Amino acid sequence: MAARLVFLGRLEDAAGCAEREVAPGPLETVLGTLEPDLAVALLGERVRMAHNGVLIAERGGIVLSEGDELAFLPPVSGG
Amino acid sequence: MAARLVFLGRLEDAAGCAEREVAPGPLETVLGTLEPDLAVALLGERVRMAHNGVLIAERGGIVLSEGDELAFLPPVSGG
Amino acid sequence: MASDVRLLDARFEPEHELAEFYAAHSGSGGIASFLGQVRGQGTELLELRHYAPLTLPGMRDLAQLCQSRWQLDGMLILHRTGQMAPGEPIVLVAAAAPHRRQAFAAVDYAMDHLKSESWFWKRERRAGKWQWIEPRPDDYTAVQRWA
Amino acid sequence: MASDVRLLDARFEPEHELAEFYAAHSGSGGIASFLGQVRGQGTELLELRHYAPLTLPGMRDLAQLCQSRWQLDGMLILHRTGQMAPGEPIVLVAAAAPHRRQAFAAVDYAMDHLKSESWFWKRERRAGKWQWIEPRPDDYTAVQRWA
Repeated sequence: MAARLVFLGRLEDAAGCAEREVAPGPLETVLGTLEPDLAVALLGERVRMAHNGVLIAERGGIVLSEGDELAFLPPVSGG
Repeated sequence: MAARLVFLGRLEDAAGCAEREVAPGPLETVLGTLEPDLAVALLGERVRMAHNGVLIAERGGIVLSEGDELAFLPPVSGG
Repeated sequence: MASDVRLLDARFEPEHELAEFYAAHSGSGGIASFLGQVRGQGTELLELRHYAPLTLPGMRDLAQLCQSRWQLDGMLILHRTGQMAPGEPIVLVAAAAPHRRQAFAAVDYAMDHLKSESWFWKRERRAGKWQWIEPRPDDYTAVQRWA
Repeated sequence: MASDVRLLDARFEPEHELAEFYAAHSGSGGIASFLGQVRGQGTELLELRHYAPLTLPGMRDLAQLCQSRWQLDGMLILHRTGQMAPGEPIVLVAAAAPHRRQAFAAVDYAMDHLKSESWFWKRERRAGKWQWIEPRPDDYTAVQRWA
């Protein structure tokens, strides 16, 4: 069972899809398997992340296990 | 045909009625025919007047003709 | 801009009035509204008196003022007169505008001015006794925000 | 306080929702509301995406925050997701309170926070092309008023 990346808002366009399965592992390793442009967009300063539905404050040290979901959340625009 | 005084809000209680017919004439004369307490209440600083439905800025020189209406408007409390 | 300003001497249904206003302004970005109702807490009856030559014209001027002050697609101002029981609607104000802040501000402004500068006099019956309500100091504070 | 917070994936009728809210809060002195709708002006379709694990919980937190910040009798927050045509309702917020200013402030606050701090992403189709909408600088300005 793989881990899953979820792309919200304009990151969906950058990824070309709303989500993607990836091999589990440390976040840096996972990002290294993506297109470089996409990896850069995902690491944008205003992009937040949620690991298994929980917002994370620190980007360092994230490791994706099997079945994990990591969502990339660009600035919102609701209402 | 007489002139008419109209009492709004708490001035209606002071007058004991919502309106009263009076003999035409200068306002001072008209007020002189009323109960002193009522006359004092009508001349309260925060009471405005409308002569034939038009607010008047200056209290001086008002003369009531036959058929005229003079309304006394205490501070409002709407909404 | 279409504005709908009415003085009502019988109970009205705010949800129906607002439904019509919504239907008339489906093209507007935002519609803000405020409904004021008679509170219970010892009040048996509320009565609102007005002075016909001034009250409705004053409400129309208020709608006009809102219109000149903000960019609006439409404005609704309904106000009751006469006697009302607790729970009955007293006033309904709504504004439709391209932008949210404009609609909000217009309703807020209209309510502040209806409270402290429109020609209404309010009295209430508590324990069988009628008493005139004086304007509250914070009604004046509210309206001065706009000066 | 009862709050009613819903994320809706199909069209809703704001007038019916508000009628129910009015009926549930006839004892409140005032009920303020705001309805946001899809504007036309070249927009063919609007789409709102959300992130399920965060969006509805965030809206519930927002209602809770309003409740702790103001004295409210009830609060309603409805927000659409999915695709909407011009004229369709996007968001409806209402607050019932003993006092007018409390109801107003709660709706104003909730709208500012839904706009700039809730987990929604908006895109629109113009001339056949979809484009993501970036938050507007004045959405941030609006929300900073409450800091």
